[in-house]
Amino acid sequence: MDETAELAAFRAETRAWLEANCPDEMRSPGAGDDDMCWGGRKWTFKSEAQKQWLERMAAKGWTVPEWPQEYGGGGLSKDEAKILAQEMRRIRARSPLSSFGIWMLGPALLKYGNEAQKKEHLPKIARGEIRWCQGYSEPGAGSDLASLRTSAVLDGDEFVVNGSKIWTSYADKADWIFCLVRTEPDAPKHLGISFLLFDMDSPGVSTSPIKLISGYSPFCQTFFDNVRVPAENLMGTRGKGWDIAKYLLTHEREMIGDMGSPGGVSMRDVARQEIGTDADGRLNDPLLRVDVARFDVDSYAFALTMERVKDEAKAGQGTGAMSSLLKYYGTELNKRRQELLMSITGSDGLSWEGEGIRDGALAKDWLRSRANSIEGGTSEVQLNIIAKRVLQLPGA
Amino acid sequence: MDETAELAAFRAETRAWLEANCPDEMRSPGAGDDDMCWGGRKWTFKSEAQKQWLERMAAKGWTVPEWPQEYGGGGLSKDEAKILAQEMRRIRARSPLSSFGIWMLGPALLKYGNEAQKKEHLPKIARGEIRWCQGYSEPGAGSDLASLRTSAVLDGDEFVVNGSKIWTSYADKADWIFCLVRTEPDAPKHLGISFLLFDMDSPGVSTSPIKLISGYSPFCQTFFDNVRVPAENLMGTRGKGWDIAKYLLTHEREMIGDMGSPGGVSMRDVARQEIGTDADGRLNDPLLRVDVARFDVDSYAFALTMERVKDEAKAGQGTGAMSSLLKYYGTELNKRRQELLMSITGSDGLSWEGEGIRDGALAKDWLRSRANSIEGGTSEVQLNIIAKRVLQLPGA
Amino acid sequence: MALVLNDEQRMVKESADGFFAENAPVAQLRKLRDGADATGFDRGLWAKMAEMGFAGVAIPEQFGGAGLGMVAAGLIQEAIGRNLSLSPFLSSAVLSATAIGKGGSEEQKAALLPQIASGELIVALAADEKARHQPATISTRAEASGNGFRLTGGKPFVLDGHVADRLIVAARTSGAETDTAGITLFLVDPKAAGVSIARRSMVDSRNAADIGLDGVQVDGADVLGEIGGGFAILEAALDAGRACLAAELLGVSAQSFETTVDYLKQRDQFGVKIGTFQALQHRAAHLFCEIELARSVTLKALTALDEGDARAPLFVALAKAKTGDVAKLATNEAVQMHGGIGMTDEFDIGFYMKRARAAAETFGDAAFQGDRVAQLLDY
Amino acid sequence: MALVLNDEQRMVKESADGFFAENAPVAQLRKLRDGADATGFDRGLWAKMAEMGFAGVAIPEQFGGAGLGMVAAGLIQEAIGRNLSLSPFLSSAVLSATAIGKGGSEEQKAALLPQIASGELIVALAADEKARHQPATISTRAEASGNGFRLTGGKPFVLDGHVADRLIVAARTSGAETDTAGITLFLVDPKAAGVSIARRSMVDSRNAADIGLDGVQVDGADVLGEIGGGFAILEAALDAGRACLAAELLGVSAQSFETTVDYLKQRDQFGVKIGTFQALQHRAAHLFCEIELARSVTLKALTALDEGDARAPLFVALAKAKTGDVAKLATNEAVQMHGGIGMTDEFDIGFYMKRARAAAETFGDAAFQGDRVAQLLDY
Repeated sequence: MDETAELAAFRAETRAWLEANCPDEMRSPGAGDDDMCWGGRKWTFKSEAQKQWLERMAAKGWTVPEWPQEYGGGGLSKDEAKILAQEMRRIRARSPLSSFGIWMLGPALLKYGNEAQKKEHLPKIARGEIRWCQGYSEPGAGSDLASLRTSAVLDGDEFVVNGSKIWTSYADKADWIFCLVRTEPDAPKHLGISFLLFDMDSPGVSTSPIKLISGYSPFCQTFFDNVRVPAENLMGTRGKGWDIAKYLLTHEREMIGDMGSPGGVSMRDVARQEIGTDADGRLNDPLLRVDVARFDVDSYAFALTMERVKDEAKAGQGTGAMSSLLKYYGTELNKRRQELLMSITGSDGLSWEGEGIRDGALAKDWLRSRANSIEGGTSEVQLNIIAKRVLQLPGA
Repeated sequence: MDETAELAAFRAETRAWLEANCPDEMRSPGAGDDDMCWGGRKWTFKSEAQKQWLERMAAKGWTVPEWPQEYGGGGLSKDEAKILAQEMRRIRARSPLSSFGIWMLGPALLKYGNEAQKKEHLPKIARGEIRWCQGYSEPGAGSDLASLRTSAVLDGDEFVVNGSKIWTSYADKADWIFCLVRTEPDAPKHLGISFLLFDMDSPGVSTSPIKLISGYSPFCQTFFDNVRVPAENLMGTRGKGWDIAKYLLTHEREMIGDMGSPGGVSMRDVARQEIGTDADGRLNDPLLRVDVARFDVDSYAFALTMERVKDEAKAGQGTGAMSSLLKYYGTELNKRRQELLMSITGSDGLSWEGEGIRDGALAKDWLRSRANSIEGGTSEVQLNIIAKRVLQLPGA
Repeated sequence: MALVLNDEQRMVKESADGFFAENAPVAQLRKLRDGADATGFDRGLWAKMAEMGFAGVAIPEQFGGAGLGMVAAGLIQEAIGRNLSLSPFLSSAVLSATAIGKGGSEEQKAALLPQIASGELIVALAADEKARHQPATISTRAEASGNGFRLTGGKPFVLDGHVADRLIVAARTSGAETDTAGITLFLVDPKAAGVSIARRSMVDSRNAADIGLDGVQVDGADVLGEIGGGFAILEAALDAGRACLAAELLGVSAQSFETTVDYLKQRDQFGVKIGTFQALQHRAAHLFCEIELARSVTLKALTALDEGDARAPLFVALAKAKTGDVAKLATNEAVQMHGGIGMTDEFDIGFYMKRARAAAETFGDAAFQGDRVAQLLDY
Repeated sequence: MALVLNDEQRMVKESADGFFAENAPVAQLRKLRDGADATGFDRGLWAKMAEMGFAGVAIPEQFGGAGLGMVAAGLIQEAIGRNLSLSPFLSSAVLSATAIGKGGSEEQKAALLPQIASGELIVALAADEKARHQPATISTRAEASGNGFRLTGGKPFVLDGHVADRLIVAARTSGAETDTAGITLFLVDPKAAGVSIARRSMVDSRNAADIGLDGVQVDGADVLGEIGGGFAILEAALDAGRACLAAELLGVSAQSFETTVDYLKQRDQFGVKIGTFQALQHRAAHLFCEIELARSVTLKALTALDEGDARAPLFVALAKAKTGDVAKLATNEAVQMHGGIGMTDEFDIGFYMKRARAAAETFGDAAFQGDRVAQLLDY
């Protein structure tokens, strides 16, 4: 495929800039969560290189390459952004900034926020100055997100927020929250919801971490006790917050769905090592070999479906109906993957803590994966969505 | 287990009688449907031995050993009947008579019929003089049996029957039908149903065979055009026919559920022969070996469940809730069994007709098995029943 | 190459979808079956398929074909799957054309490929000897004799073997029964002395024949490819066939599924549409996902063959495994959700179930392909 | 023997169900885990279990036990599974008691079995050396030395190895690494010179230890059974253990299932009880069937052991395979149907999921047992 002269020039410049500006320590895949840079007021950089890399990328707007320059973005075209991503992969450059602000709030702000809100929040997200968390789920609500009860009552030019949110990732480390609240208690349940942005340092906000079956987690429960939020922090139309929520949920589904694709620990490598192979190179356990092969069939088919969906979207042929498929199948597949890894590793995998190489990591990943088909809309909800929107079955 | 002197004597007598009276040709398992004796007005015995065997057994009442003698039965106790069955198995004696009259109508008559009806019908069933068929399902009704529309309108001392039944096995060979009809068109749907018995030779009755995907089948569609049925042929209470239907459906479920147990063609034998084994005796196809082993796990567990259910019933511990389980799991297992046999036999199994040893029988069995989870209450209906009656889930 | 159809391929798809729905719907299969037709397909249809350029879709333009490659061939076979259309497309235009294109001399290609593309010549591939696919297990012997060979052995279940004008026969010139080396392909005239052909009736009403070879004399010029080097050609032909079968299975699945979803929307039971039952909704939604996965991996396999991607055999194995399982699930769910009516011969869905199983079995079922996946991925 | 409990067994069941629910509920497991208790179980509970006759349930009366057999032992372990109770029941009262009963001399039985039955002596079985169960793969060497042997090797993941008063160690006196012949069992004092013991923390909070043997000297009198004939004893012990694990898995499944059905009846979502959703109803009904099947095959396995049925190893393999799969399904469905709350450590269901997987793995998972089924049925 021939690149236009302009794009070729952009590629050359980008490559040169990255070579000059990406610190060596940032040129390797990080070892997981701990090597990610999340930014925010409370952030402590893990290294000088991490700080430098964020600052340099943010200065060019390349933490959010496609956002407009006026909001701290790089103003790149789709093609340019793709080239930047390719060139970063080429030198194995880490992402300079991980952020719910970038992944979730930013796109919603660009679509639903007013000019003042965009000007205020987007540049701080782009520079990693403010770290955001998401306030959606509530205790007892589960899949029925719209049944939320956290209330926001207008008192003068402030909303007074009372209630509680659950499953707020990193709420204890975040600076601000984007939060679904009920402003019209008497309206039908989907119509009384609004979308509020506020500072987690506001008086009346407190958080408490949640311990999962897999151990400590980034999840928190968050409590609001007469928190006063300026009225101008309402995003979008009052009572129409559910539209923004649906928009964001589609985003989230796609992110979580990504997990079933081949990647991470290679199951085949683990299997060869743990089970051993015979003279013909076949795994010594024929039953597990079958399970791995069957998993590979579905895993490749799923990864190729993600590829096809992206290609179709690029070609303008997307049906838009695939995010539930990817969420449902991807998370179920990841659970199967973790189950299979546990079977392959036997009692090694069952170790919880201790001196073993894996140090309980396998078991924790396995347990953590069980939540994939619950969070971000359960598998059952995704199947309901497919039945209704794609298949248009009656009563779905 | 010690047998009482009485039972021991019964066993000795029975053994001697069987030795003297069971013709040699009747001492081998028949080769399927063609070797069964169904009786009835239109019946042609396949051999003199078949005729003799039926007549001798019927004379003792042993076609229906536990029915009262006054109705043509043997009047045996449970223990005696068990001994008779054991002794018949010992010499591999065939069943003298296959009959929906024995399996289905008889028990219902004994429970719901009036004295005149019992006297009239039971002895003829016991002697194989009248062959019965079952008129339950209707075209378009499917699982929703109670939505039946065949009407029976009282006109003087006769009901006039109009409508149509489907899936009536051997309707074209049967002499009489036991039939669900709607006598109260304005009552709630379960309350307007009655249970009628009538002669298939009555004017206005016609039948038409149904061809299945597996080929010709015993199933027919049956049409009723102003068929006049004496009012005394109503069995049980008018409008309460649904109770009899439910009683009979439970029976049918248990009969069909039996099919998942190991038996018939041994899958292991077929697999060894078709796939071959290696030096260690393992099947040459490791993936199919896994599938056979997994099938065996479920198949044994199911067969043992049937055994346990019977043992519990004998011990008076039965819960009565198991017939749906047996129907559901047994038929699904049988489908899996047939699928697996097809996989094992490859293109041999795909042969339809011709000179091959199997002559399309495998493919036909496979196709026929697909109906198991539909007939006698679909798998979905059985799961609904379990959810409602056993688990008592709300709204089930 | 992106996993989307290009303009040319979209045109092929549109014309194939329209063509088979109009000219070879399920009703035609039913008629041929009920009439126990001796040919087993409509020669008029096959002539029309050739006119449409379908018979030569994957044959290079220099040999009279359309040169559109395997993605296009797969789209045609997907439409065949949707309509259960009968023709020698798979055996002649895919399997044999690929074998000749890969292994044939310039003379053989020039002599045979244009005739295949025009539909005049039907060539069938006689490879397998076992009821379960084991392509390297070949006992048919080819012994040197005169300026050629004498072939002795048997080939059961040869697709379209009863109507073929030419056979490609895999025979052993050396090696033990299961060696991949030592297999040689021969072009054999079915009318030659010593060839016996017995038609087989199959569950899916497809056409197959048992072919006997009793000292059949062939010329040195009838060797396709190198002596002893036939297995690589065979594998190429089989992979083309498997990928197209995957596409057919995709068509079978999609059509069965759509028919079922329509039925769920119109069938009343217990006073409501059965499509309102959540248990059925979830099963249908799951099946929708499975069919989409089958679609992706099939397109990848066909694309990889067109691109000469070294991983093509892996993608083909993945596609054949996945589509075989999905088609079985789709047709089984279709029959179950249709209830009694789905079991009757009068209703079409049974034909789809029969074809799904047969096509899933042909050239390796999910067990065979899974083993192949494991081998290709080195475990 | 019919597949129903006799009066004696029903009494055992009632007393076990009541005992563990009252004395060792999940809360106790949680407390022991959170406190990182060094023993890993409550010694007071174990003493009470001995008083109840549980520790000696399967030990013959002549050696101080109750002589009630494996069905009774299974009922106790099923109650353990329902409550996730922690104790050395499996390792000492089942595995070790069976090994000593089967292989021990009269002196050894008289010395050890009464003490096991009274709960005073905890004996652990140190057999496996691989992360995945391969009972014949033994590299630990036993070399003749003085009037006895010197043992050198390692045993990872020995159940209750850190609290055992005596170890039964499988070591190789002859043969290659995977031979079943040449394995000998030894009674080893964990305090002997050369024995090292390191506790392992496991996902299910069960107690295990890695045991090192560095030239440990044992006496000729410490040999259990014949020299080189240890494998048959080991298999008997393992089959007893597998059958009891099947019973435990059944208890885990049934308890998880009942908790979930209760939740379906009380949890509101979208304005209705979630138990009204037909998709969940069907999944629950299916799971009910699976658990009933698991119950039947488990009872058969235990019964067959008690009857000395030659097919006992087959039934044990079937039971372990079935219950392992069913328990994983039951606990996974439980977590999924509970939603977010099921994922929190605060809620008990996660403990069941962890135990289900560990118990399914112990002494052979469904893959191992399936292979064994195939071998025992000769295919």
